[in-house]
Amino acid sequence: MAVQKLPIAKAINESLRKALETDPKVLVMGEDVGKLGGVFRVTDGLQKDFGEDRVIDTPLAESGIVGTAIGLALRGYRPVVEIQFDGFVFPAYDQIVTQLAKMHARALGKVKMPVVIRIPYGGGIGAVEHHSESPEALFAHVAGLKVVSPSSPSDAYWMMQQAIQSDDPVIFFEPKRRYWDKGEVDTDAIPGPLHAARTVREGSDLTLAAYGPMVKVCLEAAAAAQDEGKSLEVIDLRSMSPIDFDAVQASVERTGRLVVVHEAPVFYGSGAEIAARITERCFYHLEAPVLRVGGYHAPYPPARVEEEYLPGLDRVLDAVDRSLAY
Amino acid sequence: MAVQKLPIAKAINESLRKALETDPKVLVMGEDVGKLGGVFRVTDGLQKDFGEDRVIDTPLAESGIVGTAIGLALRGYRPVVEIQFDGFVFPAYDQIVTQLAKMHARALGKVKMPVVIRIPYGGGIGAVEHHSESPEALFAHVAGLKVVSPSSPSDAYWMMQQAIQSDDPVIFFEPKRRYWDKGEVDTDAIPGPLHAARTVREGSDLTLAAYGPMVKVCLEAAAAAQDEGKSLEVIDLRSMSPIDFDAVQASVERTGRLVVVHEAPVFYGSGAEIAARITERCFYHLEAPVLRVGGYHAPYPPARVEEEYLPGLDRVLDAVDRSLAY
Amino acid sequence: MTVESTAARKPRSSNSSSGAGTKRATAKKAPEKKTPAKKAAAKSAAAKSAAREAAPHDAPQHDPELVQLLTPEGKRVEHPEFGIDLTPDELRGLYRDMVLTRRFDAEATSLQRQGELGLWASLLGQEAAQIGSGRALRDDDYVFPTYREHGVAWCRGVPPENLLGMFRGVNNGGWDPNSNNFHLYTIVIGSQTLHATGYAMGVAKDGADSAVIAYFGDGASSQGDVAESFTFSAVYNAPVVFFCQNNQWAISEPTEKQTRVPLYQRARGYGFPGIRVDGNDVLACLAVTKYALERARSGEGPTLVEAFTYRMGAHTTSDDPTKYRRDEEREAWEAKDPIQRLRTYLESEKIADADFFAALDEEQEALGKRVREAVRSMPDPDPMSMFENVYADGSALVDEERAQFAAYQASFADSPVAGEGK
Amino acid sequence: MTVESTAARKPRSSNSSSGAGTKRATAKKAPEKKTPAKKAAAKSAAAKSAAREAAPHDAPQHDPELVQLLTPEGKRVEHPEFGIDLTPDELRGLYRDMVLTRRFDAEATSLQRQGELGLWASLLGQEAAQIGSGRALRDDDYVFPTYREHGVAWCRGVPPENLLGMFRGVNNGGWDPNSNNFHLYTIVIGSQTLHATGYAMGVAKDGADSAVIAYFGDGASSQGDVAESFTFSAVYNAPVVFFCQNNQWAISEPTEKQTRVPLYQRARGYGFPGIRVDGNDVLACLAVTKYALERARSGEGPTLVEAFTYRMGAHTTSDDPTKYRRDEEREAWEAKDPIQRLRTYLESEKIADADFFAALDEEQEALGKRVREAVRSMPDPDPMSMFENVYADGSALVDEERAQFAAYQASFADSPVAGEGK
Ligand SMILES: Cc1ncc(C[n+]2csc(CCOP(=O)(O)OP(=O)(O)O)c2C)c(N)n1
Ligand SMILES: Cc1ncc(C[n+]2csc(CCOP(=O)(O)OP(=O)(O)O)c2C)c(N)n1
Ligand SMILES: [Mg+2]
Ligand SMILES: [Mg+2]
Repeated sequence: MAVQKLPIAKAINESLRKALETDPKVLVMGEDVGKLGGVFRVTDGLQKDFGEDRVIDTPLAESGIVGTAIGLALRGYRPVVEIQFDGFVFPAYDQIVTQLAKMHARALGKVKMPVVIRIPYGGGIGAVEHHSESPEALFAHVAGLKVVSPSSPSDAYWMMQQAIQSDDPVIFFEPKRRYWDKGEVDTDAIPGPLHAARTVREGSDLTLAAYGPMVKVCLEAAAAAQDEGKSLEVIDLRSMSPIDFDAVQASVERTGRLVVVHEAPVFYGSGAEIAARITERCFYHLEAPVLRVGGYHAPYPPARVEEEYLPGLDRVLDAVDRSLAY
Repeated sequence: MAVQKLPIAKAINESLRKALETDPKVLVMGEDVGKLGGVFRVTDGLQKDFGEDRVIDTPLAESGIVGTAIGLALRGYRPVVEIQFDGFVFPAYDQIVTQLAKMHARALGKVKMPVVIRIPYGGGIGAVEHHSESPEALFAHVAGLKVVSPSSPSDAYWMMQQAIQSDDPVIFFEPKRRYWDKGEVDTDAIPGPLHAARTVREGSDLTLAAYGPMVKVCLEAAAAAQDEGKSLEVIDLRSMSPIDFDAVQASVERTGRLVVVHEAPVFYGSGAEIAARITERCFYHLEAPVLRVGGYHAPYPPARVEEEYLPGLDRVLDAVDRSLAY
Repeated sequence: MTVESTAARKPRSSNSSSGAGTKRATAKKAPEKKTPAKKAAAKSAAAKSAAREAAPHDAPQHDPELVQLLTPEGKRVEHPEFGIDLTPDELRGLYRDMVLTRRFDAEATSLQRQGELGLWASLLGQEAAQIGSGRALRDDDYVFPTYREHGVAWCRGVPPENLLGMFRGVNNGGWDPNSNNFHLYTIVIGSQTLHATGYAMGVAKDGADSAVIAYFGDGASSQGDVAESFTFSAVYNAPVVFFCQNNQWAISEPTEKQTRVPLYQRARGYGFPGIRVDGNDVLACLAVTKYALERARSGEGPTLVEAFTYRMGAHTTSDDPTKYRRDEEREAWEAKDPIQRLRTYLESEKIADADFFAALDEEQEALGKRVREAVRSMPDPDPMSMFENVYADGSALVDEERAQFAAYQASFADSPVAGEGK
Repeated sequence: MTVESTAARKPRSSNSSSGAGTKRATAKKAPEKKTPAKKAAAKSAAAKSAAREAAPHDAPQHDPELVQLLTPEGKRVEHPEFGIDLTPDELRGLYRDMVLTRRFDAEATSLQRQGELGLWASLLGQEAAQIGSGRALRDDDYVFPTYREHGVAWCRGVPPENLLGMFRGVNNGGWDPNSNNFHLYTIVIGSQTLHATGYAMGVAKDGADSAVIAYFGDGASSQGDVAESFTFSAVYNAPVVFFCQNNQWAISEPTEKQTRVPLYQRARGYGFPGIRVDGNDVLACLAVTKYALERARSGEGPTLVEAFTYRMGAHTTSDDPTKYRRDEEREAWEAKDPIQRLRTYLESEKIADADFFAALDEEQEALGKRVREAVRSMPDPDPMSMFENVYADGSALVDEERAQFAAYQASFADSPVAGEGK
């Protein structure tokens, strides 16, 4: 009844709709979010139903979008901001890092910053420059921000609900190449905590940890590995800040091996933090060093080579083999 | 003769002067770099001697400063840009990340981006908000940028020379609380490579790796530890991107233990990358997990608690003890 | 829909639940609200008289003058301030440029449909703005384009096929900017205006009398970077022309979402002139741009040119304009087509004959063919090229990753499956 | 040095090695260059006539009018557009506000010298701009200050000692913004203008008739964020007043490094009015700000007010203005002191008598004492407070680090040395 089969984009759309319906303080704002419904149609139909005062086409200026969202939050609104593509968040970076992230602490808790920043991110869609990046580490390093990414329609729906309900700023990374992947969404469910990881496949030989678009790749890798007799556990981290280290630790204590997979460059990426912290927590459990599979230290390449840049099944399995070889 | 005893600020000043003298294409630009000589006097006297066309007071707009520096570089100039304080680099972040870092690759090598961005960084000077931060990880994660930090007057002089000579953009983090620390500078020396780490103290029980302002803390910790009979090796990384992993690996292969120290928050900080990579390289050599000492996941605190936030002697020694306890 | 239509201005009262206008103005010009709002304003002595510095928005709205030298009907008209005197050859040249640019653009659009390009940003409708301004340039001038300046690229002599590389996905910029003094396409909106300003500061430092031109759109006018480029160029008196193609739309947003007064007026508050030109009139665009470039050359600093034009097509091939704009608007602009009006003029003045048009048709076909062939034969990049040009001076990190990648690739040498799963 | 002096404009010739002016204009107004530059400009037909939209910079430079109601000599004058009618009580109140604000400021400066504060940013000289605008506000209006609006804070009823916390280093903002509708000090230049705009958008959405005021400096006018706040506020017709205190300096940079035309003119190009007011005239600042606030309330959208004033002291206690400006400049401005001129007026008009001034002197002393004592008794924060308020909803990561820190602190419990080395 309340269970529908939806693609991720539509699940987010439904979640925004629900929030707009439930709380008159919720606003949706960004470039082209109105009539067009966003370049990915994630906000499709919302302006029509909630009006231009609640679903707001903004001037083309990301710092202005986030800066005014902060002001709106100070006035009691709960803006959900869309950044059109990952590569276009940087003009807003100053407002996000120096203002949005720090305002609550600066005010000694007297003001809250319930702002969600939605960013379609990641590659694999054959796009031009700036449309395929994974800048999550650049936000996760900054205290005061929470950083999450769903990998399924159900999480897309519920994590968006929770992000909007959160009194903290949440950077909500949407795996754009999975926008059209379908899955069941139970809009009556009782969701788990926003920042908890989830074991999406159980296994005993090695743990794969990923989030967003890479969860699917890891599940495929685990399926392929099974054919070769290897039992891989797959953890969907869901949150890059904070990270549910307890869940990863518990898994690694059983498997003894961890491979972290993300699209972002490995160098200074989230895999580094996970490797460092899990190695500290599981020093005597690890049979192999934590290995990382991710992007290279190079600008995201042109579309016709992106498949070589992005972690895929083979590169994950290669890392699995290297880990198991220890 | 060519050896002078100089504080770090003056060593950078001399290095800029040398560059302005030697290469007519070198420019110095930023807020208050002219008559005032910068808020730390690092550019003192340069405008007087080289004129307003080469030492340029800019409008108060960091994106504009970096953006026009990119244009000047395209025209064949070699701008050395000053950002007044660490916390004020973010308005320029978009230009740095999406333009400066990627221009050379975007042009398939046809254009070069010899731009140095000087950023006085770090805490410990009792300053107000935004004046004490260590955002190096936010630049090191970005391909196309090089990120360095000197810890001594000699390095300050020579690394600045090399940064200006580099055809790549270099983010040059200046340890502001060490600006007045004196040391010998040999302006006739032949410097080593810009991105090589340097062992600043030899030891056998454990390796401390640091850069910029934390090198001094580590040296003091090593001296204190010696009294307790512990022999610590101290490596000054000097470069946060790339990182001289070979040097760290060689040391850790001997000592079996590594503690990384930086002021920046530990979470997603440079220590994570070093821990991850060194654990991978030295898996069988490590007697203990790589430990990290750094800032907390919190906004840089008000000055009257900053000493508790900043890694100091005691916190380093605490980590050393914990490592040795494995 | 024109930029002059005012943004909605509802007077607010404390009891009303409706907020200040975020409503997009309708196509018709909203009548100026003359009655003072209920609340106090009118009562205060100060408010009784209009502020001297009141915005044009508040002042009686006389239509901002559009510099025009050739009417939509193809009639040559004079403008009191901007004149131009062109030879028949030059006039035919401008026509040829526009026609070939449009043909190239159409070819690219169809190559995208055929899957040869991943995306295409068409300049359809903006040929006059681009060819007029592009032909105003000297060789030693320098151009900073957005991603849509295919016509300007044409004027600079950039081989058209080179523009397609990034849209095909084989590179992120397929030409040497210094070969034609035409910088790479810039996708991050507004960034290039600062590069242009910096470059112009360098030109001035060199004592050269070249000029720089920065292209940007109506949407881009909202970016802080564009404002900062106005500030820097004014303060340093940099020889730069800001050429804004106001094509009425930033993807789905009409210009009212970026400004409530005509964009050319923006410049004045930064201390330099702004001129609005009929962006579908190639002669006017040429004349006005030449004027602005001469100002730059002679040390008078920046100028903003707003070319009032129209994006006839979709934003890009990924866009669906039926979601947000009416056909009638496009149709109204078709009557102002930049190519047709010049053709009418050339024909009525007998500057070009049937042979000329026939030869041009052939040239079009040849260009289309050349572009098609060039695109189809563009090889995919070598994967190893990912690691090239990250740094000019090299990097140990890149070397390490390149070596790992090479080893990984080599590990598939004997395996039948060499690709990556998805 | 005034903002009207033009930025240097050297005509460039291709042989000259000197670039376009980056030279700071001298204090004297440079004569306008009337002779055309050697190069082609003058030859082009277009250049023969001045562009209609030429900048005021190029137009004959008539002194932009400064709204003034009280001359530096303390004479009350009328302004054709802005009038004000105040009771003796109100006039004495403004005087008192300015005097006490200055006293508080002086106290803070000396507390910094005594090591009680790490830094202080003095408002000396800007009292009229701040008190005039601050007293124009209603309780339900909302203020977004920079870091120097101590006078405005005073008008809002923020206890002055609360302003000192961040300068002492015990917090990063020591008051609840919503208690007095006075937002926290913002150090990153220009950011708050966007917050103000967003807040004002919210006010409009709520249908309230409150207004919002954003303070910023002449230096800040160059930041992209400020330009974006102009764009957003104009497009959404937000009820916000942009109050720019042009105190002639951004640390060591004179206003010519930010603009070559008067700053109030900036607004027009965004579609709303800009007004320049004598920033040392508290009556004029009050009248003009009231006018701008009423515009906001009644749905007419944003206004830019440029208060032309002077930073009498150093930028902050860390600054040494002798490095970059001459004493004479300061002395010239002393003659325009905002407090003295109102005192002259009050005395000459017999609005205040010796008793009033004597009582105020006592009040000053009491305020000084209260501030000194409050500061000296401000405790250092508990180190554990670092971990508070990072998140409203808490965070496992912060909890983990807090626990580690607590354990680490506890490990010193029996050790004699509890601090950190440096
Ligand atoms: C910083 C940034 N934000 C968003 C985008 C996405 N985007 C690409 S084009 C465009 C609209 C640009 O409109 P305009 O400046 O009028 O130029 P036009 O496309 O009409 O030529 C947007 C929002 C971008 N490229 N860069
Ligand atoms: C983004 C940013 N860049 C640089 C600084 C350093 N800084 C602090 S105050 C200041 C000058 C501000 O001048 P103005 O806006 O005129 O204000 P005033 O200090 O004169 O009141 C500068 C450059 C900063 N705080 N923020
Ligand atoms: Mg447009
Ligand atoms: Mg100032």
